[in-house]
Amino acid sequence: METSTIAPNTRQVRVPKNYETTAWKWMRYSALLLIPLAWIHVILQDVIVGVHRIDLNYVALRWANVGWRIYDIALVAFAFAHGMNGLRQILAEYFPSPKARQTLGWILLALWFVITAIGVVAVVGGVRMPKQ
Amino acid sequence: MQTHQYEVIIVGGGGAGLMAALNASRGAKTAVLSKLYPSRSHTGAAQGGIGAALGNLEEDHPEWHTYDTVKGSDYLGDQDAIEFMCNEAVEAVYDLEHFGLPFSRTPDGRIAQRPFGGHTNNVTGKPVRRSCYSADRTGHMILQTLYQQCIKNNITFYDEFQVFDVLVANGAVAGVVAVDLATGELHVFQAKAVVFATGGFGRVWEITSNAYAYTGDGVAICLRRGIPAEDMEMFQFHPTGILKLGILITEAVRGEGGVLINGEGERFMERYAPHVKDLASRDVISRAIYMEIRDGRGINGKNYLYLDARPETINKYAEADGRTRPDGTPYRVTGEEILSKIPDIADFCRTYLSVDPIKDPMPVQPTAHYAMGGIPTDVYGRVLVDDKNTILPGLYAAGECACVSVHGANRLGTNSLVDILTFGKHAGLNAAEYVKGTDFQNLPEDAAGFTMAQIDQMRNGDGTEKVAELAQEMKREMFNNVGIFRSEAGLKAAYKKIQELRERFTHIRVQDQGKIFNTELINAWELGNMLDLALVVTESALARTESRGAHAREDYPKRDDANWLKHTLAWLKDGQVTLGYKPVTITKYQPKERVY
Amino acid sequence: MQITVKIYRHIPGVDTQPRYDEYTLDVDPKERILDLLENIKGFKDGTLAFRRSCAHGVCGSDAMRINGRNRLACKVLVQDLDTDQIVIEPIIGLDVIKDLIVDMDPFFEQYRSVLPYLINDDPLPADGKERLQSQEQRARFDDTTKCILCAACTTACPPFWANRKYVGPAAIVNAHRFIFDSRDHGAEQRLSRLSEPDGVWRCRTVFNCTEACPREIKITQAIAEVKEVLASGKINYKGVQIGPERVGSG
Amino acid sequence: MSTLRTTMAGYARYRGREGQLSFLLHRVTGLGTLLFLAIHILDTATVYFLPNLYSDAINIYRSTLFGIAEMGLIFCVFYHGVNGLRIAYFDMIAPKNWEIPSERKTAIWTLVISLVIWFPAFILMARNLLINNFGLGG
Ligand SMILES: Cc1cc2nc3c(=O)[nH]c(=O)nc-3n(C[C@H](O)[C@H](O)[C@H](O)COP(=O)(O)OP(=O)(O)OC[C@H]3O[C@@H](n4cnc5c(N)ncnc54)[C@H](O)[C@@H]3O)c2cc1C
Ligand code: HEM
Ligand code: SF4
Ligand code: F3S
Ligand code: FES
Repeated sequence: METSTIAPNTRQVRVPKNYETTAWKWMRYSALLLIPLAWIHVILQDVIVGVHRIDLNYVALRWANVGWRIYDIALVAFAFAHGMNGLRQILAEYFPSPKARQTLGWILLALWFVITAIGVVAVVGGVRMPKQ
Repeated sequence: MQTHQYEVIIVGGGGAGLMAALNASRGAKTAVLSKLYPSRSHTGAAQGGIGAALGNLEEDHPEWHTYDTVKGSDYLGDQDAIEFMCNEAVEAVYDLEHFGLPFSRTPDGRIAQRPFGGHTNNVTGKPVRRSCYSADRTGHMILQTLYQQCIKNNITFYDEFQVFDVLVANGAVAGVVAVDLATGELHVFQAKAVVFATGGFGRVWEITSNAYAYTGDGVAICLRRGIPAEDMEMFQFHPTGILKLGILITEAVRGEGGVLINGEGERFMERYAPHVKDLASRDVISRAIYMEIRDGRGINGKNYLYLDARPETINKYAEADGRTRPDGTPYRVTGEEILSKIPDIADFCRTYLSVDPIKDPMPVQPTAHYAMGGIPTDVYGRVLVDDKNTILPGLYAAGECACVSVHGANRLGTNSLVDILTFGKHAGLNAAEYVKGTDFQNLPEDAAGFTMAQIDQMRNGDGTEKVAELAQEMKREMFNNVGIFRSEAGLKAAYKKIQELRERFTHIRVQDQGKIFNTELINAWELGNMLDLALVVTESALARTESRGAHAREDYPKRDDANWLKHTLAWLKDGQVTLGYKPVTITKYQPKERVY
Repeated sequence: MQITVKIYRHIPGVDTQPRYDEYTLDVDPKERILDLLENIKGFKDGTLAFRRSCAHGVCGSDAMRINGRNRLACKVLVQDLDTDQIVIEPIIGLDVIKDLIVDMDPFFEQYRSVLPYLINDDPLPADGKERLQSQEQRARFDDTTKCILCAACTTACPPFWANRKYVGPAAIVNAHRFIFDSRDHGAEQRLSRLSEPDGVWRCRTVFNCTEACPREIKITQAIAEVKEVLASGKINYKGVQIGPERVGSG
Repeated sequence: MSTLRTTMAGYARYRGREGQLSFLLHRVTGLGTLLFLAIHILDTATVYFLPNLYSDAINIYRSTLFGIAEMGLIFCVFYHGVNGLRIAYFDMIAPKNWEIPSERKTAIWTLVISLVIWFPAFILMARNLLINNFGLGG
């Protein structure tokens, strides 16, 4: 008589790919990058240099180096996207209705885009010394 | 008042009720009414296992299971029914596995089995591994699995609906009356068939392993409608309840090698059951404990003993007994292994006793546990209303509230879970079959009248008595005088006391006059049920002048087959119990003396 | 010992405002909180409403907030609380019906939504016997089989308080129980439910659930394992055997 | 919005343990950082769009109130970072740590580590503030 066998120990399953899954991974992967990006930035600017020594000249000097410009663009891109997605998740929690979530989603996306764009353009454009 | 119509109504969402629902719903429009959410039924508390002669670890046969059950029942069980159940057990367990029940496993991936009290190899007389288990949560897994299957099959549930009455018209079932606890509204359910699966009534006693919900509603409802109750004097006291609380410590602890130790440090079961010792059947051990305590050999002379499951103790006695593993090596355990087999018991001990079972012995005392008696039925769950086995068309009962009778005077551990599955299934199947050929009975005028009258009485008494006080007095009286040992004097005193309490009950008045979750009213009604059952138990016990199984009379210490090899039937009318008797079915096994 | 017990009392639709009733009791420190409630109901105030059945932590009826934390009234002794002031309130996030009784229907609805039953359409073994499963595979999902559906976890979960559509830890625990059962083939259906916006991703690993679970289920861990399957598409059925479970036990 | 009220009451009154504390801290620090970052991107962008305003903007940062807020911000970034790493590590690499002993222990350690790395920063920033805003220490 035939008997059954023990099933294998692993199995592959088709999992739905959706935004939430991607967002979850994104929060974690971006976190890894953010440690050096955000920490070095704040330690350097806020702790070591300090706001009192920061002015247009300082910024101009710093951005003279392309490396710092790339660094700052990366920081804006990752930190802000990470934070805005975090905010989206928090709002989704407090506003469960799909309609509210959708509306908020669009608002956040627009905000994210505008502010990121402003930041990136500024970094690319660099410091424009005011006419005296 | 709302009215509903279903072909089959199942009262109770425990193991028996869900099994009936799964089977009935395949052929008939079915609904389950339960006073608890089904997943909270007391089946979930069952720990040790479910008996079936799978033979996964050693030779075993349903015939051996049958014989053990007959012997365990002290020959009061109906042998045709027992044989039927033990044969069905094997398939029932496989069905559960196919439903997804997560049984513990053997190294080759089969359902694991362990020894349990009273289950033996019929050739050698030694304990046999027959109890299929899932750690010490077998009942939980069964209840969950059946509930899951009900969800899968879209069974209709009315959760937290408490049934108060069964309606009978033209000699057949017409429906039930229930209260929706959340609103307090009465609902009338018209039905062609009604299956009672309401569980036991251990709450009648002070120390009990039973849930608050175990108030015997089903049996009491039937008694009020003129249906008798069978073998009510047969109530099992489990030997090992946690001191004072009564919470059960499963027999599986002894199955895994734990032993009972008295105040003198002696493993006293050697004297009472030389062959199987701590795995003798429950009535034998409970009585042994009682006698040890009576003779002053309790711990520090008090009214409890130790159940010792420390690895060193287990190993010591396993060596003395020459116990071996299936592969023939000597049986030795570690604390870790014990814990992995009884995780919940360990948790109870830590929570309630601050005791770690592998470091300290557990203080235990016998606890009221299981009703062998109940609503008389045949193997198809059909309710039998007299000594000639006349059926009441459309009325069914299964599980602990029913008496088939497969447990006779004493149930073997693991057999109740077999009972609820087997007879739950057949009651469901037969109810569905029965409704095909019948019409709905017209509901009587004023269908809810009897229920309303009961409720009004509790709302409008003169209020000179308190439910909680009456309950306390009943529980104490029953534990002291209708407990493990009984005597004529004690039973008579108890009878008087219960009658007095029943009179006082007419004076209660519930304080809560609201409708929403009026649990005070519900508790009061449940006390009424318990008082009815207490009376019937006491009267049935008083009449049976012999000792058999769980029913131990100090004044009649011997079994008396000549006069008492028969089932008790008790009717309750106007506060008086009338008794009748019917014969026990004996097929293969002639009664003989019961030694373990 | 003398203690005071403050209990939340409210019947929405009947009383205008919730109130706290205070009772002074003489108790044995070894008594359960449930015993206090029974005592109050039986002898002081019959109108108090709460659910209970088994009285030893296996049925899941009496989850409530005791001194600010979700627990089963029958599994906490007075001495465990280390104080003589006891405050008892209903669990949060399900509507109160009366006093300590809340509406459990939405909770069971969430539970049902994860298809909590074995799904396997393969033919049964030809010999009619059990489907085989190794001890390690059985151990893989042992923890999550212990759930008694008491709702202590779900109603301790901050994301659930805010968003009642969140499927909640209890339902995920029960999905885990089947996803990791080597005999089950329904993982994909369950995972598609759990990846919805109100599925498993709403869990922010707050851990209140695990702290509250009277069955000591490692809930957050189970949830993380479900997330892992969603992220990787791979299920590993091999669990760790706790203790040298030598089977049959002689 | 009764659920929002329930939720806030729950945060305040439910006696969650380390887990609830770190959740609330993580959320508050994340939101705090985000708010600051948004403002910071905008003010820095003035160097390109409205260079005349940059010095006004930076002056606000130099105020005492902002100086103190900035120390808070640094704590936010540190705590959120350490705790974020902890969560990411548990989630992606070792879910076995999601159990009571390691959760309680690591949650406390996270707070301690954040405070330890924040402390020197706090000293430096306090010194800067005292020197520049109150003319102390030379
Ligand atoms: C602690 C403990 C351990 C046990 N261990 C084992 C074991 O290891 N092996 C074994 O074989 N047996 C064991 N038993 C016995 C066994 O568990 C029970 O006898 C069996 O589960 C009873 O099942 P049931 O379906 O008849 O009742 P239950 O599962 O209790 O179901 C009763 C149902 O009826 C409902 N109900 C009751 N009254 C009403 C009413 N008026 N209206 C509507 N609904 C109502 C309840 O809500 C409930 O759903 C144990 C029992 C206990 C107490
Ligand atoms: C320093 C490195 C950082 C790390 C390691 C990190 C890590 C994380 C992680 C893992 C989460 C997900 C938490 C969860 O799902 O439960 C998260 C959430 C979040 N992060 Fe960060 N983060 C960092 C920096 C930032 C920055 C700079 C901001 C602000 C712009 C930010 C804002 C947020 C917000 C608002 C959330 C949502 C919080 C919540 O859901 O409660 N994070 N972070
Ligand atoms: S997981 Fe634990 S807390 Fe949650 S419902 Fe199940 S038993 Fe209760
Ligand atoms: S409390 Fe809630 S957020 Fe996750 S870890 Fe538990 S479900
Ligand atoms: S009464 Fe059953 S869990 Fe508390």
